[in-house]
Amino acid sequence: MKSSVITFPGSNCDRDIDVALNKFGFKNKMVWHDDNELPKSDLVVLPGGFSYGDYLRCGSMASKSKIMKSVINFAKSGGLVMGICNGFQILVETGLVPGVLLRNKYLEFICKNVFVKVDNKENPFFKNLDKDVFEFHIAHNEGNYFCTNDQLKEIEDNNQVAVYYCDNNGKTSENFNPNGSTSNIAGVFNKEKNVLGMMPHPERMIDQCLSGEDGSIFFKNLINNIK
Amino acid sequence: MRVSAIITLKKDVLDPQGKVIHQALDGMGFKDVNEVRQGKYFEIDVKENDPQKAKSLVEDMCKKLLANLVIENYKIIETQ
Amino acid sequence: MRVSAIITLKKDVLDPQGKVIHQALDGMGFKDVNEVRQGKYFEIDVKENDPQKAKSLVEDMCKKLLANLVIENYKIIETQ
Amino acid sequence: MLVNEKVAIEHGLKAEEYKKICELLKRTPNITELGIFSAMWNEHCSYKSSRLHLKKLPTSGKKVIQGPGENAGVIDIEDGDAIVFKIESHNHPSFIEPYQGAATGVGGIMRDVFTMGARPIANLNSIHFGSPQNKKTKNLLRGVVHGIGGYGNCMGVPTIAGQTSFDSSYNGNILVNAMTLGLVKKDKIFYSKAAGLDKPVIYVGSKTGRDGIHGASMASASFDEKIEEKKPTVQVGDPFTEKLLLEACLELMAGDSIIAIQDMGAAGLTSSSIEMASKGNLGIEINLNKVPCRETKMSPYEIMLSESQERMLIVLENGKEEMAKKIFDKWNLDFAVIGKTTNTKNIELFFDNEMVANIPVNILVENSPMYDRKWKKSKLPKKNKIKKEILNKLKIKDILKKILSSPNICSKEWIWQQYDHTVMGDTIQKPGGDSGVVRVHGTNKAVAASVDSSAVYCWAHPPTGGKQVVAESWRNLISVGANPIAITNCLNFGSPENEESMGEFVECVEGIGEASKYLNFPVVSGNVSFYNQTKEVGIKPTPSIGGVGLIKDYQKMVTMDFKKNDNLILLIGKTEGHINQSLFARMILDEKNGPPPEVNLFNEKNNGESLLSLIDKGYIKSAHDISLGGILTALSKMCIKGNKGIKLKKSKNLISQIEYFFAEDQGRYIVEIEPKDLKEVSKILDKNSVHHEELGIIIDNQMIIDEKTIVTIDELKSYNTSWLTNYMSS
Ligand SMILES: Nc1ncnc2c1ncn2[C@@H]1O[C@H](COP(=O)(O)OP(=O)(O)O)[C@@H](O)[C@H]1O
Ligand SMILES: [Mg+2]
Repeated sequence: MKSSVITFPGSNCDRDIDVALNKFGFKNKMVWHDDNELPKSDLVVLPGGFSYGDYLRCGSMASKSKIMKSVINFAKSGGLVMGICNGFQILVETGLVPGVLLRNKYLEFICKNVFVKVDNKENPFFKNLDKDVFEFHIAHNEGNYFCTNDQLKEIEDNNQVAVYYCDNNGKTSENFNPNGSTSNIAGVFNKEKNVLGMMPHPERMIDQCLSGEDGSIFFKNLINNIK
Repeated sequence: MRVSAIITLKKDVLDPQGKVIHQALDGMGFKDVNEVRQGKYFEIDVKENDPQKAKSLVEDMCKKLLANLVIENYKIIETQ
Repeated sequence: MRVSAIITLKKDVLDPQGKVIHQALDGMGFKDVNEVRQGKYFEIDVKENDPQKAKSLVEDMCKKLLANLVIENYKIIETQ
Repeated sequence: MLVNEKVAIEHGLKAEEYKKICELLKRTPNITELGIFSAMWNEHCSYKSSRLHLKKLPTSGKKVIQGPGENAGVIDIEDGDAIVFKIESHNHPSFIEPYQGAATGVGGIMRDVFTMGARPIANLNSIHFGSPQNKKTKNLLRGVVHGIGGYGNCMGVPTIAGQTSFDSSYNGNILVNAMTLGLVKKDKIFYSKAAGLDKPVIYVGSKTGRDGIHGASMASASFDEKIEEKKPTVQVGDPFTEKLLLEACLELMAGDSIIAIQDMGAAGLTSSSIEMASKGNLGIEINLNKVPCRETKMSPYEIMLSESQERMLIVLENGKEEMAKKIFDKWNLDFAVIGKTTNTKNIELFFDNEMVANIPVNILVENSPMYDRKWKKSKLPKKNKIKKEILNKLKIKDILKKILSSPNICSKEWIWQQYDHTVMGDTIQKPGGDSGVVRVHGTNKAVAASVDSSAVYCWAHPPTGGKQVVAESWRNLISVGANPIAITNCLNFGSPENEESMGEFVECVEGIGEASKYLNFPVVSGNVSFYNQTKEVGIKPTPSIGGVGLIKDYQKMVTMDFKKNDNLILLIGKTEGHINQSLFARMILDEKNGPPPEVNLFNEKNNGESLLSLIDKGYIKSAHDISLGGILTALSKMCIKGNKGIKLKKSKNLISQIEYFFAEDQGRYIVEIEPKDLKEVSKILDKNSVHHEELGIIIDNQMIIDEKTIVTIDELKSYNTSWLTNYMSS
């Protein structure tokens, strides 16, 4: 399975996701933001970091870079695209996934483990997972997912919410909302469910001696789904 | 010539920064505040010297990059 | 009443954001830009209804919290 | 502008120093030259008050590849790998503008490390604030933490450990010390020594602006009431550009075109160019019109003294300019050939086709002033006996509650949760343990690092305090199972012109030297920050020690959380009941006199090495060194982290229970072992003559101290976790 990770100026989780993808069997290629062409890929990942320093709005300038034209075309023709953290912010800026990401409620960067609940498995990312609650790591300053009530209804009706922040039993409540996100939303899909944006970093959870191994479960399942 | 643009969050969009600043002001003794909203301000020096053209150039920048029209409004406020 | 304040970086202070936005605009084809400087904008709704008093209240907020006078200037720009 | 003695004094030079400059030059310097002298001869760049004493520190050893004198120290971690590390202060700017001051401090230390060819792999910080009641403290703390996080997070380098303390002596002078570790291949280390004639001198990075002109002199001046006037000298950091600069430099370094490279830190282009020339025993010629400037009409004086951040100076091999330029273009950074190396041994500056400065390099460097400042010797304070009646009135649980929730002991999670501590995917011990630990990417090795200081001990008796900090750093590394290798030190003191402050400096350095020599824990880099004082009041002497150690097999790393019920808890090291200068004495008894605990280097070494061998053999399930707050504080932290309780045995020690639990005797650790290993562990410890005793066993939910004193783990947690969060949100 071939994957591509885009490096933007200021990306800093590009190596981490490269390590994770290769570890679970992808043949990964790093792609420079200023390139025009995307190599042939089964999965494109927009990594975490601070593209363009997070200046202006997170992800805004990266969303205008050359390679993004190809990424958008790839997504529109049904290709799998995943944006993690800053990658999610970039996806939001392109309009590929709905909503926006505002500053965290308490205006502080948060780096810690959280639990998220997957409740829609009818998609290539989560299909066949035999587990609903995952412990993932977050590290962000602007992960406060916001959308209007009408939008919220629409994305919920379309099953577009990918993951919710919750406790270790899968209970979602404001107490387990780390950043003020609307309805505890931690990640969303596009309508067609081939584009996923999420704040948590599964690539930081791929080894027991790091923050845990739930990321390993996610990636192993992902590559099996694509095969 | 210099053109300025102000970008503000739309009315129904949550403004976490404004809210925290409001609380901070309150804590400092500024009790008479109803609301604080934070926005962005840009001063852009363009080569264009015709005020009308310069403004519409900056308006174009707002639409294409500076503002996210899903949640933000922009206003071109002044030219010098 | 609503009072607005604009906070800008002092002239000689580096504006990393403005610099990068300038580069991005350039990359998008806006070639006629000499400089971009980014600032902050606040809209503050105060209980005070006398324009003069409202403005001086916001000025006080700028001095004490909103602006860091080490590197920034502030300007009260309008009252409605 | 005419130069005379008055102008020189306004530049922070002394009248005699100005006289010496005129004599050495055999003429009056022009204003640009005077600016250069003032920058090179201030305390920050010339170490004129400290040099004499720093010479006494042990700086070499089997594992030392590069000691002090370069941008950072370098140690060998085997297999061709090396670690580059250093700590640096950014105290004065952080007090004036906490966000930018702290951010540019972090940016500066990372540049020092990647200048040498190393990719930064971990950041640490040691931050000291005034009393929590002081009006400024909260905002300073918030600004500094945001600044450290803002820069480090954006760079994608994990912040893995640190230290935070509060003491009213920092009310007017906070301390912000930032430390970075980088990883490099031993044969790809870059140095700042220029070599060869007619080699192009290259400027890369951000443009030069008017920021921070005379920042280095500011770092060498104490605060007075005119502090407001000094404000514009603060620089703004641009971590995004630094990230690009890091990647571009590493890309260029992968080839073999660089002869020398030096970051532009304090005193910018001045000190970087002069340092490279001086080390290479060469001259450098620069055309200042070629320097990329952000502002129009910058004068030679301003260009030379600007402290704009995110810039580097490189001496390149001839003919490599095009190739190098391509790399910097790719990363959207400025690149300019601004001069060349010469055989004149002078620094020659041209502007608008005129020579605007011409100074022999050796005058600036070798002839820079060096002072043997007057200093006062300290006396070891008399022991302060504490009355039994007073102790008898106290309840252990009340004391424990007060100590665990005190600003200097409470959990610092509010701080480190704002630092990305897991980026790069190699952090195997996060903040909250005795040391931060990162794997050496792609290997089975890991590097541990810790930063420590004990201002109270140093204040009570500088030589003992100096020794103690080094020992504590050593213990923090041992506690995670790392072999301590070397240290870096950031020496934060008051004015060297004050005999008492100077005495504190001299004697702390003595203590540091003695301990690091004995423990074979050499000093490979460091930084001195004097003039941390407001009007006549100096800070408590605060040397911060950053220690680095190696774990050969990261699976053997130890953490401090208690692991399993029924496991035994052992105390390693002897408890004499030293209460003077302890947190208990200061907080509960309000007693500030007496000597700090004695540091017995033989015991330190013996206890530490014995513990390391137990760890290596796999006997140790958890470990924690005992520092501030004594045994019961250390036990509480282990319970909290492991979410386990303990049942303590009655101690056979003859001192009172309170002294036993809260004394701060040195050289001690608490460890967890399995019951079946007790015999073997005791045998090894006995053989090495290491004092040890059984403290108790691990149970669920509560800490049973004696029949009358039981504290639940939830209570311990709430004591420990709430203070800082509550303080910051009130
Ligand atoms: N400013 C900081 N940045 C990162 N981590 C910090 C900071 N301050 C404290 N910590 C972490 O909090 C924990 C407690 O610190 P400290 O009380 O100094 O530990 P110890 O007494 O064991 O040396 C340590 O793990 C330390 O790394
Ligand atoms: Mg410790």
